[in-house]
Amino acid sequence: MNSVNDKIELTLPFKAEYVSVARLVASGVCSRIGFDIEAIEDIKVAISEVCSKIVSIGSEIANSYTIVYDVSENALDVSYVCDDPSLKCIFDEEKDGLAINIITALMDSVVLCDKSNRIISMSKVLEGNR
Amino acid sequence: MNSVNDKIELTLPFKAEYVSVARLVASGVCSRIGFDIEAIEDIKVAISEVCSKIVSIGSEIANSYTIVYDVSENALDVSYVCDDPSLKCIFDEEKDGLAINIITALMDSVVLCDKSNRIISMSKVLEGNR
Amino acid sequence: MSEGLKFVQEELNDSVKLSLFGEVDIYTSQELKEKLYSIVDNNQTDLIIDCKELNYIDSTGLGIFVGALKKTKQYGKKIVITSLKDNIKKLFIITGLDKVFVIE
Amino acid sequence: MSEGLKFVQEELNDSVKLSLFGEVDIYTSQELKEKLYSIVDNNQTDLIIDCKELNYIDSTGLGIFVGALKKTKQYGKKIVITSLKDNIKKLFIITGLDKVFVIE
Ligand SMILES: Nc1ncnc2c1ncn2[C@@H]1O[C@H](COP(=O)(O)OP(=O)(O)O)[C@@H](O)[C@H]1O
Ligand SMILES: Nc1ncnc2c1ncn2[C@@H]1O[C@H](COP(=O)(O)OP(=O)(O)O)[C@@H](O)[C@H]1O
Repeated sequence: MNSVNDKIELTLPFKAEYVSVARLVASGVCSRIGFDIEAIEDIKVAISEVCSKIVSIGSEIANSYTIVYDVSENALDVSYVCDDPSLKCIFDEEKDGLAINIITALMDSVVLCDKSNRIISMSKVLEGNR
Repeated sequence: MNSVNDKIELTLPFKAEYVSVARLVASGVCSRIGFDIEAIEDIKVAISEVCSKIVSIGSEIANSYTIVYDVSENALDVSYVCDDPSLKCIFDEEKDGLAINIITALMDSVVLCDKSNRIISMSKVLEGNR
Repeated sequence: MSEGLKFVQEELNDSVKLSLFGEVDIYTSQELKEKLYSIVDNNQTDLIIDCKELNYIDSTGLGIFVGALKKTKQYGKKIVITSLKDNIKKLFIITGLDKVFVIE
Repeated sequence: MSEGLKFVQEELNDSVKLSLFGEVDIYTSQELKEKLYSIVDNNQTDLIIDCKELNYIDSTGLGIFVGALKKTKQYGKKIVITSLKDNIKKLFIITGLDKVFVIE
């Protein structure tokens, strides 16, 4: 993880209709960091893929999940946290081939099965700072 | 407050550059509720006015403040919470005339000095449900 | 603002053209699935999906395109995808789906 | 996406026209203030603020317009605000500032 300057958190219900809100926050945060439009589109897709997966599974014990956008000078780290430990390691190589392909291609680093309390974490660095 | 179906929370640092993120979330949430474009613009302005005021004051003890968007079938309730109690009752009739005017005109109900743990709360009801 | 998804459907000589407007994500994907599958089953012609005004799609939507393609092939027909924006064409390339669909 | 704020400045016969593009909020307001105040002080002419491409403004921005107006009046000149979008014109009406500026 890069040295973090600002932390933005978005907490959403497990509902498909709010996944687009995670994309909107991504747009706003990324344009502040200085990502170009192409990189912003990539980040939006990656964030959305993870939200879709989380929402499609849902939770019996938690009402919401949280997306943490950690902003540093030249990078965005995104991680997902939830009180429900059953949401760890939710991506399945077999069933989620398309999504895993897309996320790993679009982001610079991806941890789909994080050992910490994060469900998933991933990051993208500004072009020219990689 | 209206009976709440969904709760979306956005936590932001005390920085002017992220106030636009609060507006983006407002857009996304409000379009889901079914507000028309004019109402969405109004809500964005009101939310932004409060964020600007909070950011302009800042906090010595807290790193962030949280905007809670409570979605019910035909209304949006927005409230602001922060660990710093000095952020209560921050609007000044004298100095913030323009902002207070705007917020109270655009929203259906506004509590600028909330007695609960909320800093400020306000709501807007869908046209036709008022 | 969240855009949702809208469709415009045109019956051409030997094919049906479906234009997509807005965003395909997990929220709007069910509508897309129903729309595509009903066109394929009812018409049994080639299907042209015009993506000029498609601003966003993710794996949920791509998976539905693949499902529709399988159905189309049962009838010996094909799916042609036109006017993809660069950010979306990129997803077809990443997933190898640019070789599965006819992309124009 | 966050749009930020951009300016285009034109020197006309007896006035300066400043076109605003994007959003005026607490983040971009300092730029607006510096721009407006420097135009007013350097030119001492009427100022036309074109808001055709201004998508958003709040009290921070309106307060700056008022500050610029006070400066302009010191030089015996006026500010004309043109092409306001409906949602923004509404804010001028709410605050009574529609009677303070010349709005066209
Ligand atoms: N490159 C490919 N070529 C052909 N079919 C593919 C390709 N990638 C995925 N598919 C098919 O697309 C469908 C959906 O993909 P899948 O990996 O299950 O993603 P998801 O479950 O996230 O929608 C599956 O039927 C899969 O076989
Ligand atoms: N209707 C009005 N007509 C003229 N000036 C106004 C009006 N409303 C506010 N102002 C002036 O605009 C400036 C900024 O307004 P203010 O109420 O201080 O808002 P804020 O502090 O939130 O920017 C002040 O100088 C105030 O006197």
